[in-house]
Amino acid sequence: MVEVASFRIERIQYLRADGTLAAPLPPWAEDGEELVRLYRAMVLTRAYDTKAVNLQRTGRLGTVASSLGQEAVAVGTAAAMRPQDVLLPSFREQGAMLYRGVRIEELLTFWGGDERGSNWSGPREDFPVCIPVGTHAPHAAGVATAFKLRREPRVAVCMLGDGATSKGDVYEAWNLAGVWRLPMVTVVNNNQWAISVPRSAQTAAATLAQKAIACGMPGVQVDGNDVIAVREVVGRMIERARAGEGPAIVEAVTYRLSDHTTADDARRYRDDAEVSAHWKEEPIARLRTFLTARGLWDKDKEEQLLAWCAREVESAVEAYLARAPAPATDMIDYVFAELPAPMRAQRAELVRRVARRAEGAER
Amino acid sequence: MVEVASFRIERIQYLRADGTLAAPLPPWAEDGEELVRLYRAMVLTRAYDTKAVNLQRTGRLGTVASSLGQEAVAVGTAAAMRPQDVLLPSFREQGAMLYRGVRIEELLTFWGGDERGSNWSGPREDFPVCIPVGTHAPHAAGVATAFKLRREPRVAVCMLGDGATSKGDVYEAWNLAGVWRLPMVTVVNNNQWAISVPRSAQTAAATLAQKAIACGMPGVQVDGNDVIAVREVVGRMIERARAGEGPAIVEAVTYRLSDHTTADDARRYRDDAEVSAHWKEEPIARLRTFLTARGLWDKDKEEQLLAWCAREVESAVEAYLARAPAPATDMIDYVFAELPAPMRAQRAELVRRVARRAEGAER
Amino acid sequence: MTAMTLVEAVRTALARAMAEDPTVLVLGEDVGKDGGVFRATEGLLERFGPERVLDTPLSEALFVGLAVGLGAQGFKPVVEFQFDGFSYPAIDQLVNHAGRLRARTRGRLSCPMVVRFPYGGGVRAPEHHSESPEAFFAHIPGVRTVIPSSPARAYGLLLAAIRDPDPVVFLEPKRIYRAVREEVVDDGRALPLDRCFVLREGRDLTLVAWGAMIPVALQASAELAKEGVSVEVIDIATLKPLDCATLLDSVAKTGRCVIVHEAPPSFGPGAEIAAVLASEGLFSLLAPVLRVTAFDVPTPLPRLEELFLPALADVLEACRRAMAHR
Amino acid sequence: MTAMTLVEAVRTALARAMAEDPTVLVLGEDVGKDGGVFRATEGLLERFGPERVLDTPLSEALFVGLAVGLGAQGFKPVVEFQFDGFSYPAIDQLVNHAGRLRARTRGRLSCPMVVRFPYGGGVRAPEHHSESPEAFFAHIPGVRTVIPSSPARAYGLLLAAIRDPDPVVFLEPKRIYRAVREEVVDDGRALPLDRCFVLREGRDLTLVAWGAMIPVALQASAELAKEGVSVEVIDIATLKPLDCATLLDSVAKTGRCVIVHEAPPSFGPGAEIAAVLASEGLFSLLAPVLRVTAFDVPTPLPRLEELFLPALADVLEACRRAMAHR
Ligand SMILES: Cc1ncc(C[n+]2csc(CCOP(=O)(O)OP(=O)(O)O)c2C)c(N)n1
Ligand SMILES: Cc1ncc(C[n+]2csc(CCOP(=O)(O)OP(=O)(O)O)c2C)c(N)n1
Ligand SMILES: [Mg+2]
Ligand SMILES: [Mg+2]
Repeated sequence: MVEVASFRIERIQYLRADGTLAAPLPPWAEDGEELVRLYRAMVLTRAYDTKAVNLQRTGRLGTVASSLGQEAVAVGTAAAMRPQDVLLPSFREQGAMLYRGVRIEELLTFWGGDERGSNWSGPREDFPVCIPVGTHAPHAAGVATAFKLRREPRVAVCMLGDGATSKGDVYEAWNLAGVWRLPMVTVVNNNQWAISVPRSAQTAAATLAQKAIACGMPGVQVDGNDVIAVREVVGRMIERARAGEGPAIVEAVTYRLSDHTTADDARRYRDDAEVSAHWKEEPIARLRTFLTARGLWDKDKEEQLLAWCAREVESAVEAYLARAPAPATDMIDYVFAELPAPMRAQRAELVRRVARRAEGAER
Repeated sequence: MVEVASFRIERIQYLRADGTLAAPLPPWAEDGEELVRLYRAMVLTRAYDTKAVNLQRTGRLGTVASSLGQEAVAVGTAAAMRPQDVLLPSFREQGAMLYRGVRIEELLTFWGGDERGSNWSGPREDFPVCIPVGTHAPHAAGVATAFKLRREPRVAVCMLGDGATSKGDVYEAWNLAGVWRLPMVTVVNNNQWAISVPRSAQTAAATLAQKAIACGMPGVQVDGNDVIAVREVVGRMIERARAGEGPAIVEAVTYRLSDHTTADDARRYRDDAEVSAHWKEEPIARLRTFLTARGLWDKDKEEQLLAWCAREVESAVEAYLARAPAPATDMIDYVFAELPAPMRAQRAELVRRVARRAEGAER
Repeated sequence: MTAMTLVEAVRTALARAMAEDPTVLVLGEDVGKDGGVFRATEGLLERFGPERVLDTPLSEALFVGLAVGLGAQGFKPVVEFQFDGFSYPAIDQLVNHAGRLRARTRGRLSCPMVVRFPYGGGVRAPEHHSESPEAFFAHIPGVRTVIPSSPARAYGLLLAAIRDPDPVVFLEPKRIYRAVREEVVDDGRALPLDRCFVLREGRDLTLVAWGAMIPVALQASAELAKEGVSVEVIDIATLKPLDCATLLDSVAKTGRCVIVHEAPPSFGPGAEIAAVLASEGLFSLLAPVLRVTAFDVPTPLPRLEELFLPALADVLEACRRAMAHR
Repeated sequence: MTAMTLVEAVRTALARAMAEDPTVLVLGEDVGKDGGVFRATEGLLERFGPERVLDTPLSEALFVGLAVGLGAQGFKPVVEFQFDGFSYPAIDQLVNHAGRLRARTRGRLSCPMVVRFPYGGGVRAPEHHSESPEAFFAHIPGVRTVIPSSPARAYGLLLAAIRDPDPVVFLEPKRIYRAVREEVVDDGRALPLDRCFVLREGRDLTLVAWGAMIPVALQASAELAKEGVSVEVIDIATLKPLDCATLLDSVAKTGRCVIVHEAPPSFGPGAEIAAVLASEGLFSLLAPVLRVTAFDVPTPLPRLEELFLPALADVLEACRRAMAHR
């Protein structure tokens, strides 16, 4: 009996739930402005989420997945990326998308049921929201392969949930990333629930970070409610990948304070008490306490920020609601680079269908 | 930074390549008869494989995958199982199938292109050969779930290759087995090649056993050319699973001495020198040396065994070749429990097709 | 006798099947405490316990294979895929294993199972939640594809599917999950598989549909009746194997056929029906066989979805066009 | 100008495409040193190196997704699936991502790629190595399905597929990989996609086929010529989007159509062709549109495979049956 391999998984935290430090700050975090930037991004994300849920409830938006309580994962990850990196988000990473320059109006357009929302002006190479769980991990591997083949110092950053770690295609992508040493970092946003399925029913693995061991790459756990830890550890892994040292998995442990989506009622399957307990750990209050203690934040600033967020969101909502609908033919015209000749008849039929329905509506 | 989990992977060997002991034998292996039984099974497997390759070369059998050099994995695994357990083999585990009571004639019938070969008289609940790599791992999880739900002390044993460990469905099955604590043991037959892709290009994981860590179950590596180690470790994991302690992965490290299949020419992608080197480690000579040293085996016995194997194989070949073809309508009649009414017309067309072709052949 | 919605009928059939046969299991994502995202399995966990109603990890590629193993061991797994758009990983196992285990072992092993999922558009859902993939499933040998279009047929067909000794893919039209209530007697009476249902007899035109397009077809037939056109409405119900006899009989009488479905047209489910008519019913046809369908494009997001899906006006137009041939 | 087999033509086209466009990559299992199990990629590793010819782990569920990422980044991945029977995991990514990335982002991102694999029966291969799954792929919106039937068409169509800015599934009829040699000029000239090829003109009957059924169709047309029947043979080539115009023109002339394919009939590829005729060509039809196909059962092992697959005698019988209608 010989030991042929051994492994350890670490967990990293800087900011405790009470806003005190658990470890000396990483150098970049000594810059107060940087921390404030993270704080503002988290607050804006929450303002957006709150509004989006509201718009859905009042029938002006489709189903949306709030990231309430998980803002640190999204914002910390995006802040760790460079503009030339590519983000491949799931459906709950609006915080990261906003941070990277997708506009609120564009997010609303997408979740309002209009593809034009994914044709954003911001990070043009970033991937659109991926709704089938984990199916974007292979895309991230492909993007990372492209970077590697072109010898570009860029990293593909894939964000997915605890539930997604059970998916075979995610595993296949990770395994490829490992063996090809791809510049691909996966942030597992472990919010402890996959709709009604708790983390404990998702896998017997003690941590999700250790899934990396199966693929021969490092896996690290961070406190996902500690934006400093997320930014630091994801950043370390991204820079490592950029330097050609291969992929990594970062498990960010957080908690989904909201329902799964606006179509869900989480009280069916989890206790309010559990949720309340987790409110004590949420990332925004924690950072605010810390910033305030450091003299970097105060009530005035908070009020100004909230007012600014409200304006940002409101004006985006207005723009979203005011936008004229896309022509129906867009559904055909963007499928192929050029309309294949055999599809011309269908396009003509669509045009007739539009007219027919309009007629029907008139009568 | 806190360590939240740690893991180690061990490798187990009893019999060194030179036939000497690396560790004290497990109690069951003190029984000379048991060891001889394993030896005989390995030799029979090799005789079968040799014949099958031959039959293919002479046009009397379809493509086959020899298990030359890997007999210890198959035989050791089957010997560790109880009759009531269920085997889910890949396409290279004839050694295990034979050990469990599938007849040579039945194997030939299957590989000769006739489904009747999988309707064997032996272990009726065992699964047929699975050709799409790894797709039987989910079946094994299903069989194991059935055992668990019925509280039967039975184990599903899935055998697959190093290449199969890259498949997402295999991972999904393992992850489920972990979290449901299923009585499912997977033997990874790591013969170091997946057709032309070497183990090193399959995954960056240092061992295949450590893939178990991702799924929260034990993973162990054994010398797969040491039938004692295979029988012992797989047996331990099977009994552990039987006792309700959950699944495990055993990585048996062996070497594919043959071409991938009769349709392959391995010299295109690997050195003869590598193959020759591995001939020194193959499982049969190793055990023979050990048995001879213990006074359990001699030249006479060897000759008798080879003669017996030849007779067994020959008479099976005769029976196989003599078997009358199945009626063409079998291809329709066994698809559903009862022929659906809308398929009657197709069945009639098949009957006409048979007649038409016969006519054509006559002319 | 209770007035039920379609999803309630599904739930009632599941409960009935589980009560009468202890080997019936329900598996899938969120089928337990949550009762399924559409509540099709609501109450089953409480009633039958966690060994009959099993929440799986998020692993669709696993589901059918898991059911193959369970089926081979004498269970009858009923697996729920959460939405149509997540059902595609099922195809590999359905083609390569579920549909052939019996044939492959010449009857030694078999794997009864039901793979059910909500399908179709019209509920303004996010991407991937509004697809009609029935043609993919209907092309798989050894597997039945069944689609109910009313609470009573959901009840009777699902019972039949669960009792059937072979794999059945059961697609539930989510758009009409709660559209109407219908009296359904929970008496354990199954409806026959492999048979189409003539919902309304007619002389002039055969209107063929299934799932959520049935209410549209019925409405069309009512409208056309006002114009003096007598429409026979056929609910396909079992898409595969297809009950050609009923279709051919109908078209032999009417001479005209319009097929309505939500899936894209090319190599879609309606093609088979038209093909059967073109070969075995050709000389009855007085008019072209018309398909009223979606387009050969990915299901658009909700803003354009309505124009992607066929609606009453389109069905009427096609029927009138067919009737123009005398 | 060299006499090439079909698989050599595939290889030649791959090499040409790689030489002319540095973004073209070849990926798959055993495509490197081994040159692919059918040697379609032989020599490419040596010529273009390991950064253009990449052996992947054994992970089919990954392949198309990997290509989506590569395609979005400006590469043109050509992914080889080893056999038809292992191609099903491609469907999820093709439907949910490859076929809609361009539409989903309104043109911001796209993912050109070719997914190629050997398909079809008749080579007495083991289980899962003899399937004709083209109908599954042809139903996927946003994705082309192309099937060559000769060395020259393999060369020209594969070049076209690789140059095309959108995803193409390219099925190669393995049965005729090495059946004949044909002069192929390696001049980089592509053939048009989205067009059927009229291989032989005729007046009495349109015989439609693709892939390995083309030689059978041509043989049938020769046989029938002896009986005084003039057969027009159409090679579908691009199955989706289907060139209905060519088909309709032909049937407008001949009035009869027989479709031959190796896939099972129900909801199979031939159905779409028949459906197009039943709607847009009905009044040209003098005879039922007949399909000569496999059966709705899993591909049997080699011993019974010959009777599963359509052969000359069956095609002749169907053509004669069609000709009986005057
Ligand atoms: C492949 C697939 N299966 C099922 C679903 C339905 N679904 C949407 S989100 C979700 C749970 C996802 O859990 P997790 O990965 O933890 O992400 P979270 O929602 O918690 O952010 C499920 C099952 C889906 N979108 N995709
Ligand atoms: C899903 C799938 N993909 C590809 C193949 C073709 N193929 C047959 S065996 C094989 C390699 C398998 O390697 P491994 O799992 O190591 O098993 P081994 O052949 O070495 O026993 C491949 C790629 C297949 N049978 N199934
Ligand atoms: Mg989650
Ligand atoms: Mg191997």
